[in-house]
Amino acid sequence: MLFVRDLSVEYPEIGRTTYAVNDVSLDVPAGSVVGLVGESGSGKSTLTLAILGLTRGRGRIAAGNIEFDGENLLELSEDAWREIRGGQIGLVPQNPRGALDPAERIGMQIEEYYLAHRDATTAEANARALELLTLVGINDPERRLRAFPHELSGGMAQRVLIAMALSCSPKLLIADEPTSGLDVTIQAEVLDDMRRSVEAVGSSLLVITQDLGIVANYCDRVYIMHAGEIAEEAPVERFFENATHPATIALLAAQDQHYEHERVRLRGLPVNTRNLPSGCYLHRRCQFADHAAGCHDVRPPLTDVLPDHRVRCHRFREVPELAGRRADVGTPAESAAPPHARGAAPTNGALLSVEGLVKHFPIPGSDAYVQACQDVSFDVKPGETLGVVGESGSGKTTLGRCVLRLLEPTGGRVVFDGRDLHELSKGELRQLRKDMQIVYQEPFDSLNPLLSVGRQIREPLKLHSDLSRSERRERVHELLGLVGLPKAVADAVPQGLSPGTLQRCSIARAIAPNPKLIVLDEPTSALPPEAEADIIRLLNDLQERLGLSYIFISHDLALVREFCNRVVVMYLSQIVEIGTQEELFARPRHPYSRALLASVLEPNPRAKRDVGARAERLEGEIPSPIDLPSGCYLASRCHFVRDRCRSEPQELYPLVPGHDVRCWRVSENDLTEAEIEESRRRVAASANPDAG
Amino acid sequence: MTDHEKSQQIYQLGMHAIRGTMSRKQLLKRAAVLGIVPSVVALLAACGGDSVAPPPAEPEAPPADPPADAPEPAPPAAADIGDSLVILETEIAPGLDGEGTSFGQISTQTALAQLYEHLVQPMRTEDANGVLVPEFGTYEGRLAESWEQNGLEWTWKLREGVISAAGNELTTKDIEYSLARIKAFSPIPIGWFLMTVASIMSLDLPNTDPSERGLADEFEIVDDYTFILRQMEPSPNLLTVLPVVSLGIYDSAKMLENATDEDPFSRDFADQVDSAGFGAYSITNWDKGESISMTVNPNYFRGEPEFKNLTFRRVPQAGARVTAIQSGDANVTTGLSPKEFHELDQSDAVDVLGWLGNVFVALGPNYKSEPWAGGGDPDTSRLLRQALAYAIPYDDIIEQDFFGQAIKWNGLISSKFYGAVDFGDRYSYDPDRARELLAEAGFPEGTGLEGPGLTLSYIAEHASFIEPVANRIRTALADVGINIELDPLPQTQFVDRETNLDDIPFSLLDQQVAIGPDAGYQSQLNHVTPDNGGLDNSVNYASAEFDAIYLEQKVNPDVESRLAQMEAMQAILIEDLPRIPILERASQIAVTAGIRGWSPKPDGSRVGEIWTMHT
Amino acid sequence: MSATDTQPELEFEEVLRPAGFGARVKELLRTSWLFRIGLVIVVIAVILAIIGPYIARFPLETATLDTNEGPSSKHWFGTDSNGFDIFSRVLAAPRIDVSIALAATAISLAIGSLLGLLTGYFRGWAGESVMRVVDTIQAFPLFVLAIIVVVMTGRSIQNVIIVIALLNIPIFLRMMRSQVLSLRERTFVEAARSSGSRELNIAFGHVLPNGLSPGLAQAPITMGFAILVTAGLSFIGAGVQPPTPEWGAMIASGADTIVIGEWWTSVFPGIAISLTVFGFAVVGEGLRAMYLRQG
Amino acid sequence: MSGFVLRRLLLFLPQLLAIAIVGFALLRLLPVDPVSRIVGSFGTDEARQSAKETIGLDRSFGEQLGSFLEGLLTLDFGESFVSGDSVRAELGDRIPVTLQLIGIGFVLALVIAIPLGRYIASKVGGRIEKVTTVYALFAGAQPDFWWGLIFLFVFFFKLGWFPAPLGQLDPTQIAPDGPTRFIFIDTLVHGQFDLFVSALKHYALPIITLTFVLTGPILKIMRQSALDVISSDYLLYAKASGFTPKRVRRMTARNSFAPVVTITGVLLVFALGGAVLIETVFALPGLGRYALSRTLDTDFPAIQGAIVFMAAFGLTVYLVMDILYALLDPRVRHSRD
Repeated sequence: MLFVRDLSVEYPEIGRTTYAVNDVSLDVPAGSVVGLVGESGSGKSTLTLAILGLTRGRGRIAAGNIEFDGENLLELSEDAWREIRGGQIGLVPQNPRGALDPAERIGMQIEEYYLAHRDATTAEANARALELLTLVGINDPERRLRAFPHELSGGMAQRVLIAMALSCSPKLLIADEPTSGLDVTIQAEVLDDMRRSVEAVGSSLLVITQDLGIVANYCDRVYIMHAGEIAEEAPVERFFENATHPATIALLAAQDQHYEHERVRLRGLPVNTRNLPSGCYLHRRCQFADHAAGCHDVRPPLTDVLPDHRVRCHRFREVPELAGRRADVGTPAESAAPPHARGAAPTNGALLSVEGLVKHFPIPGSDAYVQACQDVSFDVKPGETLGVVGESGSGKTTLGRCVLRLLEPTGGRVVFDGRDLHELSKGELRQLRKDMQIVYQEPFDSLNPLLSVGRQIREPLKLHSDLSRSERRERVHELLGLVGLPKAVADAVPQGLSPGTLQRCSIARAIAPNPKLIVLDEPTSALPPEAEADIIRLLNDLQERLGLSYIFISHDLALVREFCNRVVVMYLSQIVEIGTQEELFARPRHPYSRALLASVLEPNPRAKRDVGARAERLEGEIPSPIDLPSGCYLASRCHFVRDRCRSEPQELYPLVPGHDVRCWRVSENDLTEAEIEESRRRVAASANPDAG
Repeated sequence: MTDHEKSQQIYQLGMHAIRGTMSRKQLLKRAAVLGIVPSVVALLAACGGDSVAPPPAEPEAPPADPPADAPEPAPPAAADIGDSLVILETEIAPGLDGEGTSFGQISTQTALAQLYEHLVQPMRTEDANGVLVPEFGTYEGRLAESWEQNGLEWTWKLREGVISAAGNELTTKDIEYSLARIKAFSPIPIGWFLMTVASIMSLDLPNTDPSERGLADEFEIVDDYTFILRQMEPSPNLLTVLPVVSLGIYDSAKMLENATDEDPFSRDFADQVDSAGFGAYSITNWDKGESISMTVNPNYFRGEPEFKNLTFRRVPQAGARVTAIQSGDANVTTGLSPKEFHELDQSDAVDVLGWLGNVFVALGPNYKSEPWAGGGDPDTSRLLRQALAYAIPYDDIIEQDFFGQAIKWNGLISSKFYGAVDFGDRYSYDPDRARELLAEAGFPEGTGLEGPGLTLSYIAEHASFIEPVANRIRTALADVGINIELDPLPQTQFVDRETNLDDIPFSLLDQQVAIGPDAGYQSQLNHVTPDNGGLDNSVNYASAEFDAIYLEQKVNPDVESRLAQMEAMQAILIEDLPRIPILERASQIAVTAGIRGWSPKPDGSRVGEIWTMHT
Repeated sequence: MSATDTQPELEFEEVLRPAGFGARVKELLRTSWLFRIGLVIVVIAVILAIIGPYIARFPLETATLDTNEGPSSKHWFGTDSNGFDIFSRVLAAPRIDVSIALAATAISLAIGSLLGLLTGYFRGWAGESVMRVVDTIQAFPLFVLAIIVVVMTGRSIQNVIIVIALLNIPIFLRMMRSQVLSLRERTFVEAARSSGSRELNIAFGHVLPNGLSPGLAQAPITMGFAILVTAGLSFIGAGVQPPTPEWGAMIASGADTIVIGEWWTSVFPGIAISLTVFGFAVVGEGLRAMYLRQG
Repeated sequence: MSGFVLRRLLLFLPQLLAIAIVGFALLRLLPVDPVSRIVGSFGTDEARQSAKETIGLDRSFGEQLGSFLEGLLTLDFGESFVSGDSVRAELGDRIPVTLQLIGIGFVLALVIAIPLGRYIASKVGGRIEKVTTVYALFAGAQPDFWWGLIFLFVFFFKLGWFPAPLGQLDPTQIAPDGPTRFIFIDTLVHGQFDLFVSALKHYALPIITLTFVLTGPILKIMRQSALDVISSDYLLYAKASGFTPKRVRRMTARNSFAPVVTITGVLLVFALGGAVLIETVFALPGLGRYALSRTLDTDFPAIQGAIVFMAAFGLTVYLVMDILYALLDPRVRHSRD
């Protein structure tokens, strides 16, 4: 279908020319799904644009061939290109909200897209737009057609773009990180849809992603890009099992237990294509770089390892061995106890106890309010890590803030260390702050960009300790050491530091006053996969050394499983299930928890999410938190819904000690394993009639 | 009632008038407010008349008329001007009633000079440069064909067949109407002026009700063309007063057509709508504040002028006026700086006409303000003033800032006025002497001098040429140890403060013009205390000795002894120096080359009668 | 990984940027020739504001007999009708123009930023009212207001400064407020709160310095603007007192004669204004670009 | 959208009223006293009283304000202290001059700056772009009155291409009386094409001056916003979607206009006040000079009238600007701070 040969995209600059894409060849056969993987800045997006004959800024396609459907695209006239773009090759861009014209209504944009390639009347285009929005699962599509982009959430915008890309049934669909802004349950839905449409019409799909789970579950073949080049290409199974290029291995190691992370990780930031080193572009970062092999001087060619497996590395024969892949490790799904999670929770009395916490955000100018937390109760014991999982809008972040009284709860009590936070005066509360700290999601956002890192770490010391100036300075250096950073960082401003380093600084600041509890609010979700692994290790390490308690807020179930003792699952302001990590991951009971778990894409092509799991999938969209249904909040999305669900507010029922579920059917044993099985079977049958 | 008391009373009434007449139109409409406006009189166009006797100084006046000295009379450049003139002014008349709010404005007077005709005007003869030089003391009849004085009684014979712009013939009715009108609003400027200077009307019992203010004994109609005016006491100034620019005779028929019950004297009409005169021109278009256009009065008794259509345009920027006249876009302009006149004089396209009238530049240290008050000690004050007089580089100012188009002012009365004394080099530039006097006054090297008087104010709108003078004075004073600051004030503020409030601590006066060409009158205007009838004593000078002589000469019918009294008054002034005289400058006008026949007046109207202009 | 076992090291490509303004300006100087020019102009203007009156070749306010002379080897820029040496006065004028601009900008930056901080950080009806007031003020042609106030309260440097400061307060207020509105949602603000900082400390210690960047970048532009306004006020006679050397007043003094060919009186001070304001504008643009890049 | 407009409209009147009242109060707070100026220091108390009565300053502040506001309802600003004329009539003569000056100046500046800004945005790094960008920065930082003088010197004094700066027409020409007082309209209405051409010549230099200065900031903003759009993801995506060049241009235009609208509004309001400088240089009898001279004369009614008009103008500009902005950028319709 698509054959790219030796494609280069150059950016002329004064004095030199840089190549954002360098000599890339890539095939996307008809009916296949190809993955393109690489760090940010590796040239993936430039490549996808180049396939459409486009570049950003002053770039231009310098060399190469793009053959699509038998035509050489680069020889096309501008008019012919227009037919290809959108008509033959659909693009789902990254940054969905930025890709829509902010001044035009959604419906209009879809119609224009359609009319640009199909000879149709406006009415037909309108009908098509409506049909497509329905297809990608947008609620109330008529209303959305009249909406402007800024009125859509990122997820919705992404689906609009998918709808547009699909509207003209393109032969090739290029999806640039199509699910990065989506919640897991929706991500699965979207990918399933795309894959289904590829299968249905025999077109092909090129997926650009950093998520190995997506690669493993959906792709047939994988290309790894690095510094504008293809570093390795292989069929998906081979990619996961016989990765040969150090960059590939490093990528895998971050998400895969088969590798010892420290041994294979790449050092430093991605290579900047504007300033490429000699030799192998990776040699400065690569742990296996070797002068003798020519890594420092000679640019390695793309070499065949097997006929369908190519790699650009001088030492491709040695690297797999050096990297030390452990064949004996099971897939994560099978491993009962991840290495970092401690099975038994400490048993002493609670450090923190939250009782009936309620948080409403009133909407200005009306009586309505957004319900962010509803009757939330839980404990955190000293030294324990409590995970809080849920999708966006579930109230987990608000919960974290309320627990620290960074937000004033509307109701309920938070008792910390025996003291009711809400009975404290402002002064007392400020004093108590040293015992409870928080680490935020956005590393760039949570550090003051103007002040030196050291000063920011000193701030809590100044407030909560009697240390002298020089002692404080020393303590800062000590703390930086503790989080694995050199002293010099103390005098630097955040700009210029990597997200991982910044997150370490944030952690240093959090542990500076010797807190007892730290709320970790998605501390790794903004980090690249490798840095994520580092930070989790660091947090574990600190917990051991300092006896900290964590509330770990995340949407990433794999991390929660790895890191937490107990887990709280939140959905739409409520806790729907709470239990120990083992209990919850082994036997999720609430339909929402089940759906959440089922949506996890394992980075293992041999453990693809089976189609039956779709039974667990949730329909439609999350109800508005302003106008919540009277019964179970999940009723509109749940496969197991009964009439009673729609009318009866749900309570948290203790299932076994320490495991509560907010579902009357589960608690009354009404929702049986048999029924779940039956449901699975039914969905599987409907999804795959041939197999039926 | 003594004269003293009388003038005091009139003065008070005059003050009322300012409030009323200056405030706004409705007041005038109601015609209920009395007043004289001495302050504005000071600014007022001076009457064009001459003193009875020609000023003695004239023959000796060293540089006659500097601009007239221009190397050679520019050959009448072949300017094809046509029959229209464009006259550029800084302002355009806001009102046209001689008794209206704006009568004090130069622009109003300029317009009135074209629109209204007078009983008499001074005789003029055209000199080589095309200036109609007034010959003081001789008068020609205009609307009046002849007149005869018999004691206090003057019998006037009107010219017959004089037709107004509106087509009505002039009769004694018009004179009666005009005088009655003046009286109806008396004491406002003209009425007051007639009374005080020319002693025409008995206004000692002013009545606020205009209907009861008919003309009584002072005026009598004999027939359609003959009437009699009677004076209260002998005054030689009647003929001097009659040409005062706003003393034009109204066409009573036209005025009455436009009268209303509320406004029996048609003030609104005359001030804001149209003119009703026997003058050479009538209004065709009046864009308030911007332009006024006139066309010739076909009935004018002296015949058609060369220039039939006049357009007065407001161009406040001197530079723009200069360029316009150079480019031929305009034909006449005034109000330029000496420098600009100097420059224009070099141009072939433009002629600059000049006449040394009574425009002067002087410093006004206020007796109310320290240090000029001398801490209350008149001697200290006098020493300080004399020090100032010795510290001023007269020649530099005349040469650098006035391009020689001025002469040093050796006295405090305009040198061409009747009775003026030239004190020669009584004061000259002598900084050492200034320092000595300063030390003598107790301020050696200026140490100890302080007070608001060290801020010198002048009219900001005149900055382009007065500011260099101010700076030169500032520099020169600094040289002897007097450090002053400059404070340009907007014209309206300056005039108000200078003439009404008398509270400018230290002023640089420019263009101060006296209305009566008589040393006694100018003393009354500038130096007499208000209690004794002083009009515009803006520096608050008070000398009992001076005032006493003034009051004596005022009613002294004897020419010789009156001259002696006036000399004695000036001797006091030159020692006390209520103002520091600096220079007398030329009245100038720039015209398209070839235009002749400028009839200057020692007043602010500058342009004079255009009827006389010709190529 | 055990944090303390290994010698902590930084990732290669990370840059330790010192906290500070100077380093970033240096970078800007290196990359932009226009900014270099602008900065040179600004530096000269500021230096002249300090030493200008002392390096004058002729006395600044002493009237001489050399009036209205064209440029010559003695009077490089000629003289005006007072016999003042224009070159000396052009050099000395920044003492007034730049100082007024500096003072007015500093005042408006301080007050505007403070109000912006308070109304943005502590939102409420009071803040809203302030904004409506600012809206209203900004809808009025302020140059006219400046004229009215200066004319009626008297020409003086203080009055000019106050009026220009008033003109610019809304600009800085808006800038700061919009910054604060977004900054207060940034997590580092909450981080400071969770460290136990007081609200006022957060507002002034964290939000203010960050919110100040656009205002500081705007400041040179505002200074240039202030120079224009000062000169404009002087031009129509509502500025500083003569004979203080001031560019606008100098232009005004030559305005009448430029159209008859005496160009030097107005032209040289005009060039000085033109270049100075341009220099300030360039520096402001440069700083703004720098701020945007880092933001 | 309609709600947005309504909200803005509801703000309009209170804002206008507020400025009018503040202006009114300011005049009475400043250390000027029209009465003293009229009466003089020797004035008796009765004299002061009578003058006060005449100009209405004897009444309490509230009463004065009341009648001022009452007059406002009928756009009656009273009669000038100085000329005794109706201030409304005087304004009616002056306002058209200023509006023509800045109106034409702005139209020209926009017509030049928008396409040019759009063009150079697509040529970033090129020579034309560099020169134009420097020009934009330069022109935005210039004293317009000085350039007016320079233009006069060059084009009038040296070259003689334009007439002397003597107002709207040659001194001999008389502007038609009405109906609009806009000379460009009135001359055409009356078929006086020679006057129209003359007015054009007289307005040319002031308008060129204004346009020269205004083009700078507009160009700068247009370049930046066009650049933002050109480098935006949505434009790239529009191309990647195979949209026609026409559609892409429309998208560029629409999205890059909003900031231009804002800057134009701000500049327009400033230009109204700043017009006094150009009016002074070119002797145009406009509103700015009126306000200035009446300020020098302490003419309260005239100043108040000028303030109210200017405020109404400014508020209207801001209102139109907000509505246009909202039309161009749907984001502000919902929330605008």
